[in-house]
Amino acid sequence: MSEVVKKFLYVNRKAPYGTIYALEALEVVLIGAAFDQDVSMAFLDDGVFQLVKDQNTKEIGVKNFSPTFRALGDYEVTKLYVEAESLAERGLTEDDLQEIVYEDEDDDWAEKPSIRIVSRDEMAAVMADQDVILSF
Amino acid sequence: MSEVVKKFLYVNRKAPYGTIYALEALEVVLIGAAFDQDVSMAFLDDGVFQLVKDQNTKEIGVKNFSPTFRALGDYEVTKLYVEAESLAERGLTEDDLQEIVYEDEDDDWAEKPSIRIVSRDEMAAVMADQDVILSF
Amino acid sequence: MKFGIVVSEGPYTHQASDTAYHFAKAALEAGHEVPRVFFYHDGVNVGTRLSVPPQDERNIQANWTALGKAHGIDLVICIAAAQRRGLLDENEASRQGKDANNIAEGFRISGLGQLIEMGIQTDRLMTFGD
Amino acid sequence: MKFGIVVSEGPYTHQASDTAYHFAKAALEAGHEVPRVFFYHDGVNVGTRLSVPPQDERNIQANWTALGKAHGIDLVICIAAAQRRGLLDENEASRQGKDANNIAEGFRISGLGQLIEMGIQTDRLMTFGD
Amino acid sequence: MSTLHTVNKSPFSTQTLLSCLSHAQDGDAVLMIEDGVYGAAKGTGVADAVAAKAGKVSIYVLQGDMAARGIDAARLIDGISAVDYAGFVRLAAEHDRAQAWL
Amino acid sequence: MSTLHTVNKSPFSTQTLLSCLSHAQDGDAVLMIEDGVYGAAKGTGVADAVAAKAGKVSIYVLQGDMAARGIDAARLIDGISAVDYAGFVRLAAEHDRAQAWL
Repeated sequence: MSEVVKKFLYVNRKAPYGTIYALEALEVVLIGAAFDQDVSMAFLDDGVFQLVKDQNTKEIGVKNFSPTFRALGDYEVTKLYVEAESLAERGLTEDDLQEIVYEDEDDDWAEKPSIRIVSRDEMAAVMADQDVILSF
Repeated sequence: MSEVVKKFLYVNRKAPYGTIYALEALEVVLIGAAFDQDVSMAFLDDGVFQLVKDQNTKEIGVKNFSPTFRALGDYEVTKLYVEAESLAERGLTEDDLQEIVYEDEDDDWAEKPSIRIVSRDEMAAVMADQDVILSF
Repeated sequence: MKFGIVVSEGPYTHQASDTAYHFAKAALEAGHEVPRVFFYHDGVNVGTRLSVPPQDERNIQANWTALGKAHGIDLVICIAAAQRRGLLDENEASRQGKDANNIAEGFRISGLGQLIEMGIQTDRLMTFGD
Repeated sequence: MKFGIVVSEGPYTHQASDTAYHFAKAALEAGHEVPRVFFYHDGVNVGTRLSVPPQDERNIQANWTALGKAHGIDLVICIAAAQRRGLLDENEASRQGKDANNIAEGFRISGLGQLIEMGIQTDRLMTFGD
Repeated sequence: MSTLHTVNKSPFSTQTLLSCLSHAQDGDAVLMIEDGVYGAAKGTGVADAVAAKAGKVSIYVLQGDMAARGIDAARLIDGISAVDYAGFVRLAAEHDRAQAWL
Repeated sequence: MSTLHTVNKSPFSTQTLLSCLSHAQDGDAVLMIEDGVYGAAKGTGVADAVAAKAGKVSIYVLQGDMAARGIDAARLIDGISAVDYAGFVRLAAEHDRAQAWL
């Protein structure tokens, strides 16, 4: 595809299921993976709810798309930044989130965590380091 | 039409123009006037912005529907409750709102104000006194 | 008891039309009546027959059409909201000089008066929106 | 400079598609390029030819069609978002076994790859949504 | 005479829940649905405001929406009860009117 | 290297403006558009938070959206400037990237 490599950040600030943005953001990320760009995802504000484990959508009749996050590593999407302050305000810790890992090809395919808990200031720095920011 | 007279309250909590809810709420109120029910409108939270005077939508290319509020009296919609606390938080006073009046047929067609500034507790009491609440 | 239901948001984008559907179904199962559902604002988009949701997702339009048919629910799409958003039946399409229509089976297009009438004639009016 | 534009909300319901239109127009007037506008989420509904806005209101679809034509803008509707919401062209309608289509002149339906490509090939990506 | 209030927005994103709680009358019921269910969990930035109102109004949360969002019943603020869609219908029937805080 | 942030929500309804301001870097610009313009007025419940940031980031408000909502230029917080759509385009071109706070 393209020779250009840009830094793409997908910013997720909304909760899943109440609106479709979280699901349709994930669809963009999966398609975008084919373009060999430098991809990161940011989860802040209500976006951190997308990663909460044990989601069960049976009663509301809507597809549970949360397992898809665990497949991101296979698409070489391995940087999922999650804001600590957003978690804390929502009464959540890292233990409440799904475990999401990837195999690092530069380190003998060692399994490593994709989720990186960062402070608000660190999140701001991640945002300021991008070429293209897609907001959902 | 119907013999039944119910108390209908139209609750407006959203600002105009950013979304269509304020305009489409007004369309319901105008149609509803033909049904001879006991109609009130509530403006609270960002809904109070709908009544601000001197709206000029020329540059954004969207129709300015704020003059329609002044026609409500002709449709016998004469009770526009506006929450004082919502105004204060937004730096507004009654003087920032349009003047909206109606002619009181029970008082020799004397011109009277349709806007009634009420406290949050009074607004809650208005809400609790209704048969049908339509939210926008 | 008679429940009137207002759906104010479009399908898939917001959960409102799903919640309204589950509420209507539960009300009917409990022996209540749901004489009419009124689709307003983006809710009118629930009534398009042209949607093709992914195979592993619910079909919101088909769910409403089936529920309406099974229980004789009057599924009314607001004409003013529908015109802005491009939801037409055959009659409206011909009246507006449009070459196609997209309304789904079981839905009909009518005026806002149907919403007020629903408020008058039902015991409870429930709104699902954003 | 090249601007890529994303429109994420439907017409009339949110102001996003209006703001995007005014931004695109101003960018072109300032001598910039707008090679593509990508309609995603409810933004796909901007591209229906079946809408009939009130006569004293702007026609959002017609505005985009005209701007696109005048400046050769590629107006792309996301296929995945469009399928869920019932926005089809002739090809998609036949592929999905639907008896009608509703896409407006000047718009085309394509994949999400067009959004990523726009991000790569333009200097600034602007998103208008809710 | 009492009201069933429904709230469908996250209390961390919008002011909707707080506005609802400040208008609910003693004896009313508040039902959290859709993204509104996040307001029912313990230990959050809004939990104190919710708990303070829980004595005066009855607060419920919709079971299916809770489960979808991974909120375990053990995490509910004391005094908040989960209901299913049938329970939602019962609440709507028991109260004299419904008010949706959109 | 700097960012143009756009905010299109009322700061009285949602947390969007506050979240944007807490992530904007010194030297960035924040442009209030659509319902976001309400954040530019003096004397409101959020004006202090906005004014406190106005020294570190440049804050702008979209003229057409202000006028539509009846906000007079005299009511703007000190240091906030109004721009038209052409000014919006200039801001987008001058900064290295745009981030929409939706």
